[in-house]
Amino acid sequence: MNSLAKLLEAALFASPRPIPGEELAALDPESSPAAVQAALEELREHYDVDGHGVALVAVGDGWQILTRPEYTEAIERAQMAVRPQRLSAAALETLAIIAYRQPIERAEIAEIRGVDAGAIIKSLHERGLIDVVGRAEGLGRPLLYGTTAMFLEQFGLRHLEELPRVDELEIALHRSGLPAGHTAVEAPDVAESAAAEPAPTP
Amino acid sequence: MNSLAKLLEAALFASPRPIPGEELAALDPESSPAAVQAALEELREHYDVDGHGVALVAVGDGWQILTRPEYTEAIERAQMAVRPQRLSAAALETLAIIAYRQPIERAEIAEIRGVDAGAIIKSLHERGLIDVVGRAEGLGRPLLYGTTAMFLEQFGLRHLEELPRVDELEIALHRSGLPAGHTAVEAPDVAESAAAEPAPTP
Amino acid sequence: MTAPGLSPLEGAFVVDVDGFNGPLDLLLSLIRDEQLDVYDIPVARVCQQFVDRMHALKLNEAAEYLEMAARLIRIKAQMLLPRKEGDEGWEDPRAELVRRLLEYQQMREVVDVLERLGDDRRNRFGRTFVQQAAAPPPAPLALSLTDLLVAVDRVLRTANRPTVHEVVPRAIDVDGAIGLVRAVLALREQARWRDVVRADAEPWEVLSGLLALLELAKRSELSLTQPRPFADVEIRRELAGQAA
Repeated sequence: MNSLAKLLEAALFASPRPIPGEELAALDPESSPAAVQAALEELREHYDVDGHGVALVAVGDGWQILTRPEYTEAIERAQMAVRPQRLSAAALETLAIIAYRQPIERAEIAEIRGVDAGAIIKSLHERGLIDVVGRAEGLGRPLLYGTTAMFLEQFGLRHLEELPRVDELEIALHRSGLPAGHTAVEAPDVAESAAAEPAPTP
Repeated sequence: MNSLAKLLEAALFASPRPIPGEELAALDPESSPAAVQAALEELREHYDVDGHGVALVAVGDGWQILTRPEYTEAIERAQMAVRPQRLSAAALETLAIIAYRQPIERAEIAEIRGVDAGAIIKSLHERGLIDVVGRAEGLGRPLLYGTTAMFLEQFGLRHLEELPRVDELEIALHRSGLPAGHTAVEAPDVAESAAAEPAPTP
Repeated sequence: MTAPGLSPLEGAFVVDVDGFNGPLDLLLSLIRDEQLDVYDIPVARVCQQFVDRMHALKLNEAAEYLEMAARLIRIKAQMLLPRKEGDEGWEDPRAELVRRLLEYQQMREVVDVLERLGDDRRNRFGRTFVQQAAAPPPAPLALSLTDLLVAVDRVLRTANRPTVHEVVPRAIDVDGAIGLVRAVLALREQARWRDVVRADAEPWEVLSGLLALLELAKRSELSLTQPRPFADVEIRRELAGQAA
């Protein structure tokens, strides 16, 4: 491929949207529109003739590199088959705050955590765990977030009420055999019942 | 290109993040790991030899297609994509300490840096470059931090071992490491203070 | 110094005048500027220059810098103490400072490496376009309630304000107690009275717990057994009831 075609390929790959013809021409001020057109043709033909998994496609008045449809299914299947992803500690914290304080606005979350959670909120939203549930009164009418049905499903809950209340957390955490790290005070009755605890049924 | 290489290309083109080797292998359950490896090599070579604006790069435990650096400036000038922000020197310093000393607690980082890094740790955590990897023994059971897969991704590393080993780092401050023309011994006030001060123990 | 200013992301107050990342950084640049041997620092002179630079950079208030200045003065004083010729037990008072400087200098070199690697990576664009039709669904999530509860616990411990504590007194809270019993049984197959009602529970809590157990037993979510009179009641999760 000539160097203009390579430049176009790199730009089309990196751009989040289709690029209009005249913007592509602006990439290299030295090149004539005809040269750009020829380079686009070369790139398209290269993908088609040489046998590639992607194709150069005209969309509206612009151009875009897209994967060929015959591979879509295999890509989706592979994605489903892989090891499930875990949420980061920061994401879990944000999710926990939203679950317990909903409806809640972004500024309140930031206040509790001490850092802004904009990116995390966006990613939790994309994953369908939270959604916008309304707008707060007051200046700017900020968005209010809450958890979704998907959230309940993911954590195996039937209602939000099944989440332990905050004052019950200690017990729930203790009972789940939580590790190290958890600094629950060893209340005498807890220790006692733990000692008396029957072996789990097999 | 063979059909497996085309499938891999389509999947890699569709993904904004590196795809783990495991997931690439799951794309075609009929293909052996060796075949997948061979197809990846074919794809990489195709991009390199055939002359493309993009390249296939190994990152972390996966693979990613990235544009070649020579086109970055033109693409950025045309506002088709924006390079991510650089980390500040203080953030890089904290990240370097965590990368080399992990798992490490906040107090140790502060000791090495000579200043506290609480705010920086939080921001690195938000960016997903570090995560809590456990708790230390001892008073207060402080959190222990380590680097993430995102860290490898953002610095284009396959493993942490690709960072220089500590004994490979040159200590520029050592007398022998000082640039030629170093005249410390001859400097009058040094000679003077050297007389007033005992020589260091060998 | 390669240090650019603070990015707004760091937010908090960090002294970063003229790109200095702290007292060690300032001390190192001093040693480098004066072309001194780190293994044989003329403490008296370095101490004076350190303090001068602190004043010049208006760092007088920064605790870390003051602490370093104090440390230098202490080392200077120790160096002046007379010692016997060939004293085996003598340890150079500068040793600890030298160790820290070298350690810090190594990290600065790693910073250079990271900076270069980061720039190389920043000079390559990844795919930013996400194909809507062909976009694969996100990978399934692995979430557990325990993870979430641990996160709540963490938030409560680190929250800026303990705003999450809202204890509302209620006459009798059967629903709340049902939630608690379910939460306990979600984590364990078997439980005891003490697991669902605290030893120091208020009367209304005891009543709530009792009613919750009876209600859930009625709904076949659990079974209650008492091996002998006055023994602890055993609460057992009923799988059949849950599936129903």
